[in-house]
Amino acid sequence: MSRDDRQKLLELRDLRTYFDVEGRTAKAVDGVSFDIYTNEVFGLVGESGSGKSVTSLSIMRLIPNPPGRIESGEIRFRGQNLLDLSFAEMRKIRGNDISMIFQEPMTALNPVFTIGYQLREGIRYHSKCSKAEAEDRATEMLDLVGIPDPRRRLKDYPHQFSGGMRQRAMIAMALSMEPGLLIADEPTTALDVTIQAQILELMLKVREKTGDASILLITHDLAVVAETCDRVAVMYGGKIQEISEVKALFKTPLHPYTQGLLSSLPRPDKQKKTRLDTIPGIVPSIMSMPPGCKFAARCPIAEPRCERDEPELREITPGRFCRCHLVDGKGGGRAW
Amino acid sequence: MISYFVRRILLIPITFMCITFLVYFVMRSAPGGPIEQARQQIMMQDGGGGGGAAGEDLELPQAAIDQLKRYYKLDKSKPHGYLIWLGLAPDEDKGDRFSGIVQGDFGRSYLWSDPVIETITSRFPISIYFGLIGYFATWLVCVPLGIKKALNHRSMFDTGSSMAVFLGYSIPGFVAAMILMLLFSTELIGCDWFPLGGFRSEGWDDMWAKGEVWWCIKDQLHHTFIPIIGYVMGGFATMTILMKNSLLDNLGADYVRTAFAKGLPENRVVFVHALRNSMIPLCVSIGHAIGLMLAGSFLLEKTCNIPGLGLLGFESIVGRDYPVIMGVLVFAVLIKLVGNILSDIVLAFVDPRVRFS
Amino acid sequence: MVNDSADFGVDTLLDVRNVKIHYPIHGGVFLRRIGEVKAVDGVSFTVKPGETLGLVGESGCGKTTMGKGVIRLVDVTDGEILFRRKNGDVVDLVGLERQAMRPVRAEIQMIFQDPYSSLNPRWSVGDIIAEPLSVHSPDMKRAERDEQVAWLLEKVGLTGEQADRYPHEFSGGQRQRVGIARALATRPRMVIADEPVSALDVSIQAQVVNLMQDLQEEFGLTYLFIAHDLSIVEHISHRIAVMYLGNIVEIGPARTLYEEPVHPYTRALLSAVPLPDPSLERPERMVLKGEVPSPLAKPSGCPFRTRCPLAEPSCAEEMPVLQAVAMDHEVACPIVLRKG
Amino acid sequence: MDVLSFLLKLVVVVAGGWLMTTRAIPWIFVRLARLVGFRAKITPVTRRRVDRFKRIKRGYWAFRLLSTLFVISLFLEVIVSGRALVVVYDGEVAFPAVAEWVDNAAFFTDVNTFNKASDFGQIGESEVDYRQFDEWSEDPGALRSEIANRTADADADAAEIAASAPTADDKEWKHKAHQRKVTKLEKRRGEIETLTANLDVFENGTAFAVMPLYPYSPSEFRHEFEKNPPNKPSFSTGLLLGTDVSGRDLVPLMAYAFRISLSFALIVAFVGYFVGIIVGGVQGYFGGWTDILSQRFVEIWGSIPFLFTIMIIASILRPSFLILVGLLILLRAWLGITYYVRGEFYREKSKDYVHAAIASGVSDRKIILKHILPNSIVPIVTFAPFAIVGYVNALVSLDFLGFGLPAGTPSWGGLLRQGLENITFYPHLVIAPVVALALTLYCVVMIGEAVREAFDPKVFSRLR
Repeated sequence: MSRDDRQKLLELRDLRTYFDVEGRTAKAVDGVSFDIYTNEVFGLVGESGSGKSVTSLSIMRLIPNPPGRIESGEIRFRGQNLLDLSFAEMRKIRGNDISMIFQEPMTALNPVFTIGYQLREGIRYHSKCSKAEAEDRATEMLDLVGIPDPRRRLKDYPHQFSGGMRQRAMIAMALSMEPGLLIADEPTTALDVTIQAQILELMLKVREKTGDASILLITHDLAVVAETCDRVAVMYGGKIQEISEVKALFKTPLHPYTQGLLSSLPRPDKQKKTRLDTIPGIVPSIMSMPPGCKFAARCPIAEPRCERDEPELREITPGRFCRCHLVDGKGGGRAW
Repeated sequence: MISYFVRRILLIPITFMCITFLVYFVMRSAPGGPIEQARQQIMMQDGGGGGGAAGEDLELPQAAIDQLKRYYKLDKSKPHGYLIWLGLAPDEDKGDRFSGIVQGDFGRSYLWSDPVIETITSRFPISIYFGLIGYFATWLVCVPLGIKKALNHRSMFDTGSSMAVFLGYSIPGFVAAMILMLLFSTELIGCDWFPLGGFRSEGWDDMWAKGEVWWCIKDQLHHTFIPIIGYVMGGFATMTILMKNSLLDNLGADYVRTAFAKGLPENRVVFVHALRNSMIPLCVSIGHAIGLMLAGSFLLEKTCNIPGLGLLGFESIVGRDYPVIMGVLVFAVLIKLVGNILSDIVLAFVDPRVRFS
Repeated sequence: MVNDSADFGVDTLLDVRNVKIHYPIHGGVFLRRIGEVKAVDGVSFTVKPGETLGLVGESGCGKTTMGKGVIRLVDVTDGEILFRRKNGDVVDLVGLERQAMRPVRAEIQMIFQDPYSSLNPRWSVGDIIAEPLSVHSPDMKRAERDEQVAWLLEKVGLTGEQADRYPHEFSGGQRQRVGIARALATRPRMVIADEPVSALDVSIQAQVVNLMQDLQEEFGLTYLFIAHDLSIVEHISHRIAVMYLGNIVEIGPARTLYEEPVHPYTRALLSAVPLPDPSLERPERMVLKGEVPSPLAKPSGCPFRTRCPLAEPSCAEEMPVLQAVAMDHEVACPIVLRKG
Repeated sequence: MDVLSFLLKLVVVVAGGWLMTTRAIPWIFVRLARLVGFRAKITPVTRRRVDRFKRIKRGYWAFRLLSTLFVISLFLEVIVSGRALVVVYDGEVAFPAVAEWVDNAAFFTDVNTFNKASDFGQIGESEVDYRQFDEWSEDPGALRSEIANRTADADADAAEIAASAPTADDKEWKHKAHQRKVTKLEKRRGEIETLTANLDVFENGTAFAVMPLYPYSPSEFRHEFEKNPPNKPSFSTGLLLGTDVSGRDLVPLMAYAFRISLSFALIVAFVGYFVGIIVGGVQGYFGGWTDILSQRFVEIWGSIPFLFTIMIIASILRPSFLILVGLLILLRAWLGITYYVRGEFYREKSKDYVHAAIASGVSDRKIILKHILPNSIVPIVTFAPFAIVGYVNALVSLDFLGFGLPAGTPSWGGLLRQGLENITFYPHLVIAPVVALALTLYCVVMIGEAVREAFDPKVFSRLR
């Protein structure tokens, strides 16, 4: 299926989300644009402070205000700009058309209500069904996410669940209304590898069963992206640096940052290197971003103009975008 | 969890004995005990207070002193006397029966010669009346105010009401009652609306007997108003700020974001999810409030001349009425200990996470 | 000094023998001891000078507790931890009194996971690095100490001028460098690195790993490298021990363990690790059922049997012991060994 | 002249207090801390908090105001007192107010503050009437008219005595009585002569006195008014706040009560925190059975109804200032903070920087003092102002009930007690202490709130 046959589910256009911190403005998300098609898993990778989580919260319009605000941009979901909606209309979208799961399964559930209550609550709010129907649906969802004895476990409180089970409950909650888009914000970061494998597998499996939601997977782990995503966007310094099909990205990363990131990962499957390749320097502070390319200071191939002028996000080859002055698409990408 | 509560309840008698023994010990060791008291009374009667130095032992016959000593168990060692008082050692005067606190025998008051237990139980409901109304009135004021302050954090309303709350914090309850009495019970500003202290008017019981129910209720409320404001003032600043901060903390919690992400409306998120959590520390305050109720009552009952347990305690100390002092102490300690456990029970009830261990 | 140092190999730096670390649990009306958490339950391994032993496992498997037990940050319930000091003496760290432990502490140091909480926020970086020096060489002159601090800072890739700054002025990776400098201040022989890079960004992880390798070469350090990230452990370690619920289930050379894992848990763990290469054809993923049981209610016999695809009734009967399958490679699973 | 000198004194007092508070005392504290072995160096974290505190204007100015007032109040003996700062009389020099200050400050020694009246141009063996001395030295005319009055009185008495002089046939007792009168008159004549002789000294300027800002002591009774005390406040009599039931001026009473209340609360809070931090720190750091047992003890101790117990003990002991401080510390002040410190020590102890210190072989004492304490003590600071409010109120309550400081000690609670008894007719006895108490505590609460805000700024981020 070529990508033009597919419908755009979510289109981000030049999204800017700023935070006012002690009289200064932190441009956490600074002009982010990308599209998510129906029925795809889209990865958004970046290091801490790159703005990936803020991007996802902006889509849900869950930016805490103050200090944060969505400055400008468009978030088109099925053609409708979410930023134009009233709060009441937005609420109909949240949990129903777009739902979200969070990083910390320990704190993301309300400790004083039962799992069942929290599951039913969303179901009843959106579908206006009876309590018994909601209960049945909740049981069904818990069963689907692989929690044994779901009807009894509905009566449990979150603290009686382990971390992995809580994340399962969160997934059940998020998918109970068969949303078009599931945003998963670092869903496995707090979990162990074996549990991470379970949860990732579950997410993909359950969305197929509930109605083929697209998934926006936010993570810092390139390996997770490689295993689960169809397409990926790499963020750095509040901006998208590269968008690509996953396979292409891992085969020939274009942006120097992506290249550096990939080569700095230890690869047990490859011949052992004595030393890892590194990206020198430190991640720039969100409070004081350089004017030019955000990566220029750490970039091995930076030229003087990189520090001065911000490069545009250009389509290098069809479907591949890169924000770099020095990538021309004719083999500019260095295969590693 | 059950073993936790069993442990707590087992600790009550231990705590109780430690405290009462401490006070018993202090009072037995102190000068000016009952013998001195009786001696002075006799001197007052005999010499009309004329030049009788307290040091002269001649005025009280040795036999009488011995009798008094025997009566007050001063001839026993302190631990022995304490055990008799507690009812864990036989009392010779009562035919070697065990008769003490454990059996509900608190002795007789020096001042009124009534059984202490009767005096206390007749006064206790009055303290409870003010304490409970005061506590619930505090809730009625603090919870809505705290919520509104939290939702309008750093607004004009928040800052302005904070000023008032802090003023309330810096004035103790009995002082506030005194100010109110000055303003509304005297002719100072021409608003002589409320009575100057007292629990009820003089003829209340007669009117009640006559069936003047409305008059009685009105009179009672009339007398209740100023002390209750005093009670509320005593705790409302702490509680309002606790409510506000607790709600603010919870509104920033992750689960609130989850609730919004489910598409719930703001009211539901704030008033169901966040509020339910932020009530936990307030509910736990109930035990402390019960303890404070009594501490506050010493001052407020003195100020407003309400014949409750606090005033009884005060009068008994002034009159060196040891059986009553000990009786009030027993009550105060028990109330406090029960209050602590009550707090734990409430906490276990409102917070499903709590598993005492 | 220990008497039985005879069987302490000449080429061994650290010999952990059947170490148990249990935490009592009190309960009931009178707070009696009603049970215990067996965080580490009979662990043995040796570390040679200059090598890196990786210790991997999921959270709650006892790997951090084991590391802290070696450096006596937690009390060891039972077992021996033999350590060869610089002067050649062999000491049992478990039996040492506080005072006697003190000089040994200069020779074993630790790097911590969280670069934020591992540096005292109220101390300048210079003071933080100088503290171990002031404990172990109290006679050192102020100027000399400052010189040492500056030298250490440069060794870990910072500058001497940064000694006056406070931790919050540094990024996570830089703080971790400070932590490493502090650990190196007393010139230890052995460094216990407790998840030193897992809190860092990907692009910073590689820097710190390289730094640690460089320092190992320069100072002849021996690492006990604790981590949950298998690929990093594999990269830095010479040998790897896999822990599950307080026991070592497999120990062997890094490469062997990665390429030919024997124990079913090791295999499951490895297959759960996502690889940063979508084009790679990977064998059937072995997703483990369920979760790690609570160490409070450890299963009888083999702790892994509740999730093990190969479990047999006999597994419940006794705790499997480590058995050699090859040179330097031991596995605690009789089923696998029997099946070959 | 009068107003001018008053203003001058006021400026000196305020400026002196300000300098002491903002410059001298911080300097001394830092020196002392360094002497004891603390770095007393402000870390950037603290710096940020202090800056944030300074930005909260209400709290910051309340702090400046209250600290300055308190520092000034430490020198009340030379500011509000019936004794002169300096008296010079014909070569005699004395500093009675200063001596009194030294006497009170150095309570362990006895400094002589007594100056005999006859040594300073006045009559009698009692203490100098400094206000009168000051009046005379400023305006010898006052002395002259005093002499004139006395002479006139004496003359009138002389005439009367002469008129009623007994004759020879009067009884002996009459003679004796007459003789007594004559002797008395002679003595008075002698006094007048002395005064007249002293007139010189006052006139040629070798006698002068500097009186404190407000020249009345809290222990003096102002009986110069016709009405029986209490006197209501009025401008015409110069009694700005009136007098209490025994006739003591309320202005010095308020001022001294301010000092007593605040120092009481500060000492209780400081010592209480000290003890509480030690107990809580030991519990939290060492844990185990030490912790369990001492926690039970703390729990039992905390169940003592402390107000009632202090009342009982006070009714027997009649406590002094120090005993009351001790009782409050013992029964209450150290308790609350132990829970907090214990928790804080538990939390800090499990942080890796402490583990790193242990792993480096740092001693327990150093870990507690140099690592954990500085990191856990800072939040404690935020409780201190509220604790101080509590202890001021505790003292007021005890004084109000009559179980506080010894009778006669200037105290707000004692005045409130008088006020309650006279609420209908003498409202000033309620209003004055209430206003003083409320203003003081309001400042403390403002400080507390600003400190809390500076250390732990709460944010409300709205989601919708």
